[in-house]
Amino acid sequence: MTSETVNNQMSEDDRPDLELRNLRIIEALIFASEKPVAPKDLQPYLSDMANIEALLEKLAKLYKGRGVNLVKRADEWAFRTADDLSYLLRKDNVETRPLSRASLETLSIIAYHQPTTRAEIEEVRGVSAGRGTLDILMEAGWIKMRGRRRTPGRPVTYGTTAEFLDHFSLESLADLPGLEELKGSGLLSNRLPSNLQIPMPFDGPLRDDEDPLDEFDEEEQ
Amino acid sequence: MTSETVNNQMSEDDRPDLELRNLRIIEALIFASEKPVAPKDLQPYLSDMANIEALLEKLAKLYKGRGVNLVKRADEWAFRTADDLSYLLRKDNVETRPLSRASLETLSIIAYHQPTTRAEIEEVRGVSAGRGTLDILMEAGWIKMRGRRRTPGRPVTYGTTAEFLDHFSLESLADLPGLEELKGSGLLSNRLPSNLQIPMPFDGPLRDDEDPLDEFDEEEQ
Amino acid sequence: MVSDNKDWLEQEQTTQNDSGAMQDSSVMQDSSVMYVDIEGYEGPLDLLLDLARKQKVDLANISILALAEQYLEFIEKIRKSRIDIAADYLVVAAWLAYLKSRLMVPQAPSDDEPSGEMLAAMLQFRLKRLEAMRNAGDQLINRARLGRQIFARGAPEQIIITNSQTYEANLYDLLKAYSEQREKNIKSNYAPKRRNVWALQDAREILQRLIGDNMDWVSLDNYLIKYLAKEEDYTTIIASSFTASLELVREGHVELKQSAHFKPLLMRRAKNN
Repeated sequence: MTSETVNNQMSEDDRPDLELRNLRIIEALIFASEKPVAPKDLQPYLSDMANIEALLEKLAKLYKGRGVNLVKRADEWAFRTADDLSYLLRKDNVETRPLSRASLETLSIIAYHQPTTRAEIEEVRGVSAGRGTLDILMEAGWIKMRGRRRTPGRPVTYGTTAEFLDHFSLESLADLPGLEELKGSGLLSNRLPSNLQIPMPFDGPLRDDEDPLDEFDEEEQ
Repeated sequence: MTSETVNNQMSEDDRPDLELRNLRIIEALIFASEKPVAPKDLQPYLSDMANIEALLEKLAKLYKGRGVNLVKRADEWAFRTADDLSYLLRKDNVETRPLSRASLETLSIIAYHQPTTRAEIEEVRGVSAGRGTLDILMEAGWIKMRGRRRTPGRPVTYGTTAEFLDHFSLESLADLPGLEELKGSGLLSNRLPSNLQIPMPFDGPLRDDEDPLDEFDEEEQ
Repeated sequence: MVSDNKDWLEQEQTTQNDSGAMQDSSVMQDSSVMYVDIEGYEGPLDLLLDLARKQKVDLANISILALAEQYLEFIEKIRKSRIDIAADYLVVAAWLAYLKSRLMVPQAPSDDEPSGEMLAAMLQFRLKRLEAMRNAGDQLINRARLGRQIFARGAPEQIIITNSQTYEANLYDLLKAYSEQREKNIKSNYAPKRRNVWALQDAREILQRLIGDNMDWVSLDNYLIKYLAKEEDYTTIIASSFTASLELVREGHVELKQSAHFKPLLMRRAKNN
């Protein structure tokens, strides 16, 4: 990239400023790299006479005893947490996965339309909900079964949980932006029919048209 | 998990071994993370009497002049490659979607005038905000809805995020380029300069004339 | 004071024609039509700023009167060539025509309306502010940015310092997912009709922009009609802007007054707003 045009009559060792510069560059490149870095990949960035191996050893020494070490793995170099601190990383080794599109859509409908039934969710989404989406949302702790709607079939009603509010930093459901806000932020287009409404979500106690869940519901799910 | 069972009769300052240990832990935790880390997230790993801010400052000093620096972004800390090496590390092929002029203009208005409303942004630009300016900026994670202004209509107020600071290498809003000059020229005001107080961009907690995002949504729907 | 704006327009005409010719030769066939890429502007203020820059003086020293005339002439030419112009541009034309009249007619002592100088200063301020914000944006985007010149740890090690959430989603994604679904459903059975009517919302926004920061009485209806209306639209414009202004009064945004029946309707921004 940028080539060093230093007239390198002297050995590197006699040029502490150059050495420092090389060390800094190596440090930055290895830090920013997604994979361990081979010395030859560092070459183009360094001054012509740089002794890469020596520089790497020097840098490794500098990091020795620190919280992070520069380590060599099969001729390639990487920064790693010091062995004796690796417990820090094991502490909470939970994998964080982004919510799937389908789950996100389902969650958003439940959030706005609650208390709502599976059939109602499917009506808004226009596709039938796989069993998996509701399960995932329950597992995440973001939705719960509230009760049963007093209509034929007695479908289960769903609503969001306190963890849901917590995760999305909402103080209450009222914090969900309304129609005008969604339009104002550009999320909804302004060319919507005037009769489009966004329901007022409700997570209070069971409503008149809801019955409590009975004991078999858990298994049924 | 592993709790420090140090009998802390002495002050931390008298325990260089403890301090070193704390420094190493902070180093490891921040180094391992891609995103800035809040001091409160470090707390549980450190000894009870640790002065986190002082330790962070010390670590930052240690890394000063190196290829990788410990930097402060809003109130969080992260390791980042040194900015004087930026010309060397420059990656031009990461161009995702270049920011449109409208979006960039909107972003700078929000950054310098925050907290600000959509109507105020439109007033500065002299044109109504099309779809895809505010929401692109929200999608990028650079701006967020803060609250509602206590004026008729209770418009939503927008402000910048911590990611915004991180992305543009700003420690705080006070580092916005040209801020002092703009302040001096009165151009951050909504009105023609008079003897009015000149507002400064502000991303702290809700102000007196802002309400949290709530209540009104209910009435609206 | 305004003698040179004609030169500028002619000059503009030829250069615009040149660039038009490169893009589309059919435009050239009618060489009397000025080729204007109004799409290239980010709204009327942007156009004004561009015109102001062509005065080649510091924004603090531009002639606002000349600028207003250049703008009006510009809009007039485009309208003659029957190019559709967004309402935003016409609103500003209306305002500038008003400004021009205030600047050219001496102010009577009893006059309640703002002085031309005051309006001109306001416009100048807005141009300066827009330019400042634009420059600030350029400076921002040219900073060393994360992921381009400044880098985070390339291979972060998996630790969860915060809580152990199994799934990640943010509020923005949630709102976006919801909006998209609601909108998708509508599109399937809703085809908006194109009506030649000023929506109340449009009228409202236009009025608000027109009134802007004015703390003094402004009479706008004449200008609105002259610049915004084709003859067949008079009714809807008057109806919508009148209704919208009432709404704005009710919400406390503006005040209205009329000295007698059929006198012009004056409005201004409400004092305590």
